[in-house]
Amino acid sequence: MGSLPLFPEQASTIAPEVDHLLYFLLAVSVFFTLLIFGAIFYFAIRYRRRSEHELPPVVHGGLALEILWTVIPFGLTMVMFTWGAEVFFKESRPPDDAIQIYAVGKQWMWKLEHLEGQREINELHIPLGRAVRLTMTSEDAIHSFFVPAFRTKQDVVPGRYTTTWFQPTKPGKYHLFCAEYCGNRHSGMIGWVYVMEPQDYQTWLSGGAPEGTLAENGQKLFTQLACVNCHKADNQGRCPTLVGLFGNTVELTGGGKVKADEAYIRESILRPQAKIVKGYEPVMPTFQGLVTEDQVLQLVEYIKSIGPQPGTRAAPGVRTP
Amino acid sequence: MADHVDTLELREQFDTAEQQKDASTLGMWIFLITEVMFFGGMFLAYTVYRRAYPDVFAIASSSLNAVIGAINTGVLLLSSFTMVMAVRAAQLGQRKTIILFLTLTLFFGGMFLGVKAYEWNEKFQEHHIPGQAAFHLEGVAPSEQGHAQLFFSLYFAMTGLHALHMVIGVGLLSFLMIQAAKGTYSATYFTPVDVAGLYWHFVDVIWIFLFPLLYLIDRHLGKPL
Amino acid sequence: MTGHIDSIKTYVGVLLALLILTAVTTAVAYVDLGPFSVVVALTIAAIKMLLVALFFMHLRHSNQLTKLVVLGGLMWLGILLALTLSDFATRGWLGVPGK
Amino acid sequence: MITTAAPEREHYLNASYGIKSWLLTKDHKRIALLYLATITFFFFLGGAFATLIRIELLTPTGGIVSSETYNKLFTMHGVAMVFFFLIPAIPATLGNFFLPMMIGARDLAFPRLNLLSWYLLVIGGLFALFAMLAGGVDTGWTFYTPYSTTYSNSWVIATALGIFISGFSSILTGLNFIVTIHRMRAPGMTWFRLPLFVWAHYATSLIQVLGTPVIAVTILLLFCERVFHIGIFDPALGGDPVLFQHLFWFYSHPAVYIMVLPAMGVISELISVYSRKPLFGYKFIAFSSVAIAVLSFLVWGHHLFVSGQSLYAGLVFSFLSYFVAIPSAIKVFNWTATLYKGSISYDTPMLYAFGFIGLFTVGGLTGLFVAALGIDVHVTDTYFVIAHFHYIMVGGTIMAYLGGMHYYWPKMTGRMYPEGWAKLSAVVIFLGFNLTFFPQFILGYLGMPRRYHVYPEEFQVLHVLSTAGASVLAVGYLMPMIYFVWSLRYGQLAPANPWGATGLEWKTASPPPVHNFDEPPVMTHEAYDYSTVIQEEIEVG
Repeated sequence: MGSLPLFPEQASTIAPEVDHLLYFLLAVSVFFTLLIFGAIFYFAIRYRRRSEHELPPVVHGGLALEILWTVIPFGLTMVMFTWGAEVFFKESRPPDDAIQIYAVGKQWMWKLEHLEGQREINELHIPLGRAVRLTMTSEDAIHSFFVPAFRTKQDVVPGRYTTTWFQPTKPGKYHLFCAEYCGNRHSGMIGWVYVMEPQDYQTWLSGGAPEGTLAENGQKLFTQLACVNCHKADNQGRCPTLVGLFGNTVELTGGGKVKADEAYIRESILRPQAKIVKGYEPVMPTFQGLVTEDQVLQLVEYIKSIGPQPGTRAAPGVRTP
Repeated sequence: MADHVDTLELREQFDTAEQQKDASTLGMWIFLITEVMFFGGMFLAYTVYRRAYPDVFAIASSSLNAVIGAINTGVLLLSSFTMVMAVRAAQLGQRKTIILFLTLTLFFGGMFLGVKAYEWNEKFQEHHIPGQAAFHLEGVAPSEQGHAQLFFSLYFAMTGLHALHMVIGVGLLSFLMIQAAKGTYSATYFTPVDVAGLYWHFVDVIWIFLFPLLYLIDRHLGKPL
Repeated sequence: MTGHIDSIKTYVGVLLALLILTAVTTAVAYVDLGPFSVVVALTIAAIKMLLVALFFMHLRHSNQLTKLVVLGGLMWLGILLALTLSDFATRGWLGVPGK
Repeated sequence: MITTAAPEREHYLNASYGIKSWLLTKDHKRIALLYLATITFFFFLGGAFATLIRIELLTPTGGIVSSETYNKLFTMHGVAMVFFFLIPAIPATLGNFFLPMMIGARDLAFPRLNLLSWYLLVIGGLFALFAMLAGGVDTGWTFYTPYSTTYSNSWVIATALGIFISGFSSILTGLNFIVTIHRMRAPGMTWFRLPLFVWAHYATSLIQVLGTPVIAVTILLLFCERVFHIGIFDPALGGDPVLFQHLFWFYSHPAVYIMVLPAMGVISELISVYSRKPLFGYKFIAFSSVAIAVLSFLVWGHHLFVSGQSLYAGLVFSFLSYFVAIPSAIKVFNWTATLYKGSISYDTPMLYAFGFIGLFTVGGLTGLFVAALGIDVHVTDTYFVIAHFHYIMVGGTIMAYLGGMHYYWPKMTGRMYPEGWAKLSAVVIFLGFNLTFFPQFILGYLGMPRRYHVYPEEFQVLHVLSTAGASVLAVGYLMPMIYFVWSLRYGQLAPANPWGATGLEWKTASPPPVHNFDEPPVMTHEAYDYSTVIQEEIEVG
């Protein structure tokens, strides 16, 4: 079963402020809950029906009481509103000296790109004590960048940039969740935010992870671009499977055949409407402008690697989708 | 228990014909308010996107033929006039006049739908149908074609739903014609005609707003008529 | 409601007014009024709506409840438009993308 | 069919027999029973989905169903419960049955429209059911674009059409109620002599009529975007997915008041009858219902605080959201004040009323948490919000619905339910409910996101508690099904006024005749004047 935490860690400058507001609201709520529960139990027992034809005195109401329990709750709610708004202003405006990092939400991964060139997937390394500002967008559905320990959450909307910021106050490893339902592996779109001592962060920054092989990058791109969504290995998706495709001839709607060589694959990525495989709908979106040329090469390389190989398994290190 | 007679003039759940008439009229007005909110959702989308992409909306709006639109609006106003004359005839119990004006209303309604069909066909020729790969609006950059599609999505959604309401109206009026011919309506019982009239005038009011908002955006920019 | 029957003259007058206003709104659209063109177009449309509602839909002779229902409906449409635009109109005021 | 042992007195159940007498009935009482059957089916369908969800969440890795199936489970749980149970629940059953009787009318203003409303709900339900059986829909009951229009390849269209059609059932019922209350009150039945049940349904009908059409057009636009690719909300064309959320929540927040206002109406009746006292501040409770109906349309933006809505709109909506909390607080205080110096009996409906007030208070107060901008950023889309709205929907509406069903069962069927079993199931439901949903507040603040079927290990203990609670709750809900059906055959015969209530509906036989009253009723006394009832009881002896 493991541990049973009952309260989240406070790991950012805004966390204590949110929690103080929470304590205030908890206090008000506990007070009124006890008041109502207490009144009900007391009245229910004190004024229980004693005889079948008992007729209690008629009380129609009292204006004073009505005004009392309108003004007091209204006053309390206004305090809650102003305090909540103040915290919200702080949560919305990143300081000017914050570290700029870009985040791209994609079906089912977080891509984080540091200005220094580091690219991370589902992981974010940041230094202690420095404000970090994330400018985010989505490449497909709506996601939401949520770090409970920092008390911050911000939806990531396709076609627009949204911003969130936080200043970590405790080194450590904190959960990163996607908080807006985005499809099949929404609950898999999670990761970690590593808050490191400033000097460790510098060494990490200069280290930089080496790029993988073309096929590996292609395979990663293949999943990243959600090609796996439709081009399923078992041919169940809405599009033709690409396993064993490379080098064979393909029948097109409206007759005509074409050899599945690099040119065909490249054209199908950038202008999918040009040639449609027989029996399939032209549903594939164009990736024109979405993928750079070298990325297309990575994809081609990957599709080659899952093409028909004389007797050998798929290239080592490459999982079939 | 006095068993309650259940006739057209006085349904069993009502006590007086006046009560029944008030109930039907109130019921139709409340239904018209639900229709206001129904079209309201699309007016909201129109407002948001026109604010966001005013220029593209102006060019797209100029691609519509404003004169035909104006004439069509006139036709619909005429049908409203004949409808109210039919209601007036029903109030006076003049059976022949009801049928005359209902026929005229149906005629103008049909004319409006005919012109609408013509306009849509014209849009089809000019490849202004949103969602089609062949969509293209002249005078708009390729990257803006999407915004133009937004205009035409709204154009077809709003005029399409308006036309659907017209078709329902035509159905209603035809039913009234048959009933009127059978002499169902008299000076004491004409609620269905009155209520159908309210519906028809409402559909006209929707078009009164649709016409300027869709057809007449910044016409002064001198784009082709 | 049933008691009052309007004269044909009233209806014809209202019809003519509506047709004229349609012509006016079409013509005015070709005049460069800048931001006011929307205001003018909507005002004319509102006048036409009032004409149809008051005369053709007999709102003039209707009881208070019916008038209240009409007013309520238009107010709710106003709520939908105004509060949604409170979002779209104030985007970017904070200078932070997305807020 | 149900026969009473007493000499054969004609009433609405034995007036006619056969399928046609039910499927083509114009009697608001029979239509209410048709609705009762329909929504009970969907309640247990939705409940089944909920049980599977809770079982799946027992373990952090959630091995029982795949993620795709889990996504369909919570979506179908939401759709079945919200659109096919909670929204029709009290208005369509108790409202349909008792509203005409309470105002002394023979039927609703438009009986055939009422039957059409039931058919619309059934047809809509069949569409949704087809979608569930054919493969399910995995967009969440909120259908957010662009996932629902572009990326989901599940039965979105069939479900959306189902909701679109059942929406008109809600609109037409609202319209029917408003016209009935305005035009068909018995002589002497002034507005301030109306039972508060009627006021609550008047307010609910206002929301149904003004809000539902907006979700209808939203679904239509979603349909056009998904099928014809005309993109109103499609970001690729420059559309804005947040506009969909505005249109969706413009209806869906007032919809939560469609679900809870009728429950408040039932509670007003129960509190008054079982403390045998007129309600404290009748006018305040009546006007707070209408105030809730109006203010509920100004607050929907609190669902969009982190969705890309501008900061200043967030301020406006947070401020207005606190306004809508005040009338609910007034109601709770007035109910509690009614108990003061009353003559309180602990029949089952009163237990449900106590449960309602307690749980609705917790639900309402946690609403203040999510309305505060600062806290909502952290808790939105987490289990905190799930707990908040279940406290109001399950703790509130379903408790009141069961309370109302027990209270009106004698009048509807002429049979008394077994008091002992009923009390037991009320307590089981109260305990099971709290064990299910209170841990979710803690889970939510810890950061457990909603709609996750795989979660970090440290959340498991709380999830296990919640699942344990859910199984207790399931038992609690099954018990009434059993003893209600049992009571139809073996239950005690119910007198005309078993609870000593003052409403006109209790001044006619149980079950009532086809035209409700033997002679047209006249309202002669103020609302909730128990002196008149006690007098009769003493005379009858």
